[in-house]
Amino acid sequence: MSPITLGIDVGSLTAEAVALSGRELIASAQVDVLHDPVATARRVLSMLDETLRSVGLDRRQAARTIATGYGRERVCDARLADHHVSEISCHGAGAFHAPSAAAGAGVRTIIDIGGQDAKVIRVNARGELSDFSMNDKCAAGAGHFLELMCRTLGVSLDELGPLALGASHPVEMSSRCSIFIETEVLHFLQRGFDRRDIAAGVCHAMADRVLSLVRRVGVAPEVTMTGGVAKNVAVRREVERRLGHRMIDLGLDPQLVGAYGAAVLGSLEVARSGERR
Amino acid sequence: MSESMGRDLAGGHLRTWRDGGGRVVGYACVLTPVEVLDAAGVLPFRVKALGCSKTDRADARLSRFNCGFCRSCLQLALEGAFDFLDGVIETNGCDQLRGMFENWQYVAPAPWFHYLKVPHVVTPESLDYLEHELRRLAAALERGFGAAVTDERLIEAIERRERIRASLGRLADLRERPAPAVTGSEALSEVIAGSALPPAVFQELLDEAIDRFERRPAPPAPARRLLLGGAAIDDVELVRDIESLGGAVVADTLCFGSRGVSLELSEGWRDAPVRALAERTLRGSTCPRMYDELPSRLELVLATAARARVDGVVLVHNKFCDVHGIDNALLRLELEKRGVPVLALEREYGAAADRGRLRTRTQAFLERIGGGR
Amino acid sequence: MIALGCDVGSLFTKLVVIDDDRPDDVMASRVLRTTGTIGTDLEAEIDLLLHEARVPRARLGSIGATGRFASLVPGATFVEDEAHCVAAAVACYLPGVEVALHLGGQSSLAISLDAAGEPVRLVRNDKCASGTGRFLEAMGRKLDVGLDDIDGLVAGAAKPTTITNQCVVYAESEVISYINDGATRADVFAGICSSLGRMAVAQARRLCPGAMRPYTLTGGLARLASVVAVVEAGLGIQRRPFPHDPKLAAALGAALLEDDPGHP
Amino acid sequence: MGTTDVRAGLFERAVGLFGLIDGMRGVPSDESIEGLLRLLPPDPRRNLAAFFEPHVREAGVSFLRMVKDWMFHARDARAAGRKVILVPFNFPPELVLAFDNAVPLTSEVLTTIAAVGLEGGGERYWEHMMGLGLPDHICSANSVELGSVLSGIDLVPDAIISAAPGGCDANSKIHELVSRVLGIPQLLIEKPVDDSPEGHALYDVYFRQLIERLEDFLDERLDEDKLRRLLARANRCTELYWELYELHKPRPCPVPNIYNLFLAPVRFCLWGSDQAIETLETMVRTSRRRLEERAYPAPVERARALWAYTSYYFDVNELHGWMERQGYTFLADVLDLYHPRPIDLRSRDSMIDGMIAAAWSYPMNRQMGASSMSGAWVRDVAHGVRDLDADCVIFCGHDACKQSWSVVSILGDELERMGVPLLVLHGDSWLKTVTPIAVLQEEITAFMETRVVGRRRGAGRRRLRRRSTTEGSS
Repeated sequence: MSPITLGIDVGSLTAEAVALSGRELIASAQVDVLHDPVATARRVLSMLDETLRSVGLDRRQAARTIATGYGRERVCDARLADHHVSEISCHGAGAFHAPSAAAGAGVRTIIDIGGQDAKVIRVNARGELSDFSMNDKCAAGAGHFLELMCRTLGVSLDELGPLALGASHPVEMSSRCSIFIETEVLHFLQRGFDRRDIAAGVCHAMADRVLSLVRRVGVAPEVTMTGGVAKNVAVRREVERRLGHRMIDLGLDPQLVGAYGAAVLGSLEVARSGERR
Repeated sequence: MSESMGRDLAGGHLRTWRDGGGRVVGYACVLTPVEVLDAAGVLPFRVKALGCSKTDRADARLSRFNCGFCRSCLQLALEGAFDFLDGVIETNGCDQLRGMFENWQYVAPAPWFHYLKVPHVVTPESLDYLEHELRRLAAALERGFGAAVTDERLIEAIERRERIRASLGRLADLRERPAPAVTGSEALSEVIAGSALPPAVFQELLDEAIDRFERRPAPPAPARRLLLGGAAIDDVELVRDIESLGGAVVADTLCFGSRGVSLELSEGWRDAPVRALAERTLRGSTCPRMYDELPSRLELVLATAARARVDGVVLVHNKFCDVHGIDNALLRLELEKRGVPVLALEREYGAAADRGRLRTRTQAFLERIGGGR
Repeated sequence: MIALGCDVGSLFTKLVVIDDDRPDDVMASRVLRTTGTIGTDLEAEIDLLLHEARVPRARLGSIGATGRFASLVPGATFVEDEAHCVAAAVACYLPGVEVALHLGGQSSLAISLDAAGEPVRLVRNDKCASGTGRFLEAMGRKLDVGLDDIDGLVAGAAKPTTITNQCVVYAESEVISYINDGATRADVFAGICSSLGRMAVAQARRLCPGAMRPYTLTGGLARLASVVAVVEAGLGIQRRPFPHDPKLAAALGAALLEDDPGHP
Repeated sequence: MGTTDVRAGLFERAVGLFGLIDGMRGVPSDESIEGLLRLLPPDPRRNLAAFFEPHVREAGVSFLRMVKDWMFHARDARAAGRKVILVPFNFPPELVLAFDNAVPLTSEVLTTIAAVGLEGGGERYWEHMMGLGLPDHICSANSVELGSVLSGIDLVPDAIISAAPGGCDANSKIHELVSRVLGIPQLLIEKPVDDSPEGHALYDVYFRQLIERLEDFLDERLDEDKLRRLLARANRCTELYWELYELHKPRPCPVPNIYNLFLAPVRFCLWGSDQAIETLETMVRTSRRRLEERAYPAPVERARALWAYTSYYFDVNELHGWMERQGYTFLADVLDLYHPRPIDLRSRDSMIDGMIAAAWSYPMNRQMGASSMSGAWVRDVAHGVRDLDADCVIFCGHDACKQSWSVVSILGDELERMGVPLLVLHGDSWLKTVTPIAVLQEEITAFMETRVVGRRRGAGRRRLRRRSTTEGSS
């Protein structure tokens, strides 16, 4: 069995941990972020350990553990990982080496919309980072914006996408700023607009923000979406329509791509250094 | 009331200068030729706002759409941190700086004030105009502080600054070595300190520092070599942060860093010192406020990058700064076209502002150019 | 006469019932979240409130409506803007106070008022600094800190962080990175309260460029001692505390006002 | 380069829009206006309806035909072997109009046409600029039109006259970037921030050098007779400008709010043309008739507002039209108070001196290009308030306009001393996605009812039923 490598991604809303044997995903775990990244990391790693033990393996067997995400440096300081890599490189590597993606022509553009920030990543033919853009503008472009709108609409994050797909006349949000969009959503609700049309308006506003990021680095096929917002079918479809590219499926939960990429980079490092554990 | 960091950096030297009856005049933009102030026997002090973390007084005058550098300087001014200045020189470095000075003078006028107007284009007529402006500045200093700015005193002042420039050249060489003997943050700290010190004192401290850097064992070669460009940045913390991620800042074109002090005088400048200063300010200045001089700016970055053998260029601008914000975007297009990887960073001016966001971007950039830890 | 004041803001809807012969005695009050169905909910909420105040519907002399969605208040006698209502409440309860700093959920207002309780000058918050109340609430949810225990937490802050982002929604990512740099929740909330307080100070200074006039603080944020302390330190003089829950100030004003017979 | 959503260029779509009104003359009937509006998508239909309101229709049609001619000249320039010169809104177009081989285009006017007349406004072109990596705090006035130019599928000018240096850093840098990326010449003329004789002398040299560079670029000498004929008509425009200016003074103001929106492009596009004269004459004639009839679009003129800088252009119906319906008069925005003076036509030099004086006191150059930004701006606003009997001043707070933002607090303090209330709004004058019009209406209403109308005429007041118990009934 090829060496085991771990990847741990402590983000702003959720934290994920993944164990790979070569490219094969053998275990994964996900928790909501507590207010301290190290505590969060310990919790998600122990959950991963339970799964590993159920298949007769053990976290300590890992040849390399790489941390990424907001809390990556604190996780390394607490010696829960060997070293850390930015979530941008990890999402790039994770998507490029993902099970179904690797088989096809290969991913070149990754649109990652997380809870607190959004990024678009371009990788070269070897899956290495070639360019990236992050939302320096106001936060209307991050997953947090959808979370805010769901509270106002009174729906859960998972219901927002399907609700929006049922829209017949999507409303057009007149503002880019999430403060005003929220007020507008309340206005539309008061005036009895169909909730599906409002939900679609929210998802299109989100797609607008994503596309302005994509324009900064340009798009080259194959394109994929990762991060929590990728699960919103309405946002994904609108971005696909506007870009003229279908999002390829990675054969991997979009939220795990960061941790998966970290583990892949770990295995590449192990392979390069010829280590055998 | 927060002590002006610049004054603290100068520490006791500024106090001894003032205790000895010395006068201090504040300026903000490096277009201001400090030699004219030296020649008038006045200590030039670059107004800065290092470590200013709150801007509530300034936000009542300027708006949140004005850059953090201007708001932080006005905050310290309104808090009285610059009351020790005997006079202030406004330069039309940029629109927002003009607004900052106009508010400063409107609310708390300095005892002596002069407005140095620098053209945005390089033509024979704008050169004549700037020479005339420098003579008006000299006359105003004379009226305000009594010492006549003769050619002899100006030549002497320029020669003293040229010696400092030579030392700064040695410092730059140390920084550009394959295994740099001095870090980017150390080099920037020297230049920043110099902007608040009497020239003779700065020369002495600088040469001592250079000897110290040369004597100490050279650290291992850095993972990646970077050039730091853009401007209105005198935040050593930012450079320290970048370098802690494995990207050594071996060269810079910051206006508060090397660019401001590396401008050369033309041959035979002693024959017409005022004219030479005017020419250096206009033709020599590779500041993005010179709206027809992109070729010379691009050349400076490319030449510096080649000489310092950098792997990538980081261009920084303070949020809301159009002059550098747009220029960085243009330089990025030009450099990336020539295969030079560029990271454009936008940040709020101020202590440890946006630290988390910038570390992620810098680490990703270092990973992109094959570096990082 | 018994009057009801109803302030329908973007975040919360505030209702009060008072008898204006004894305005110091708030007979009943409620605060509820403004949702998409607030228009229909208010019908029942008003009945509930009157029941709590033991006032039959017939004896209710006036319903004053204010706030972003005032038009939705069923059976409103009149609609008046927020500045007028806050000024009226402050003039009634705090004679001699000349400035009201109203720090609401969505926006904040610096209001100067004359002796008759009429607003004279208004300074609204910077657009990007709006949503202060929601920012606090969102941070509370993320770091699981209830709004009521912020003050206790902040008291123990060792090294308050500095929030520099002007877009309040965007400042959340700045807070996350502080947490990930090891800042404690106390430090983070101390930083948030001081940045919100300083925004209010800058707004007050715009209203009174010279010396600060006697002032009070109203709106939801005025409940937080940590924010109040920053404002008082920034302005250099103590505030005159609003005698009731500062979050109800606009609703109280709406209950105290009536149509001026002289002007249709 | 980033991918682009730009499928059709701004200029090209605008030409299509104006094609619809090509045949329109005089005062069209309600039916024909209805027919035209039905052809338009929602955004332009809502906005252009404000141009055809009965009390402004005649001037509206004349104005739209003037802009149409201005655009069609540029459209046909290449075919006619003439060069298209991009001229910023703070530089007089007469200099370009005086050449046979050149046609002027003003990017800010095209951006305004996109905001008013194109579906979705100018946002997609702005997004293209962002795609190139430009920071989001730059000014949309130029960036929308130039975003379309840089998208590669729209009319590209042959050269840019960059006259923003000295008055505006943001636009100076955008012109530099566009001329570099497109590889077209930038004819730069700086406004010295120096009101002294030395400043004027330097500007005089710059202007004359610019004429020589234009002559070289166009391979055509500035013809004195053609210039004299043009500036004679420009002097006629100046006369009409002052007649319209005076007509703003009576209470209630007979000049409809939207005429202020027409006045700006009359100056920036075809000043000194027959079309500009016809539009000005129509505005003066109709305003004079309204003065005699004491016509005012609302029951009472409740407040007269002077806008301190730009205003908002993405919803003309809901700003200029809405203000009129509330009884709020839009007297002028300070960029239209440029105090034109007749030009001495005796010689080539006297005419050039006249154009130099016009450029020196041109919008934005007068205020932000002066030695003291706050000093000059306060002078112009205070004069406008007194001369046009304004009740209040509104600063639109265009978020990218950092020089005006940096000194608006000084303007506020000085106006407060004059007892004139100042409203400071926040938004983007050309992009509706920064602050929606509904929020702006709400803030203007709160300001007017609190500080302007409330103080004087007490309409619809509410009063405190009872002071606190200690002071007895009020």
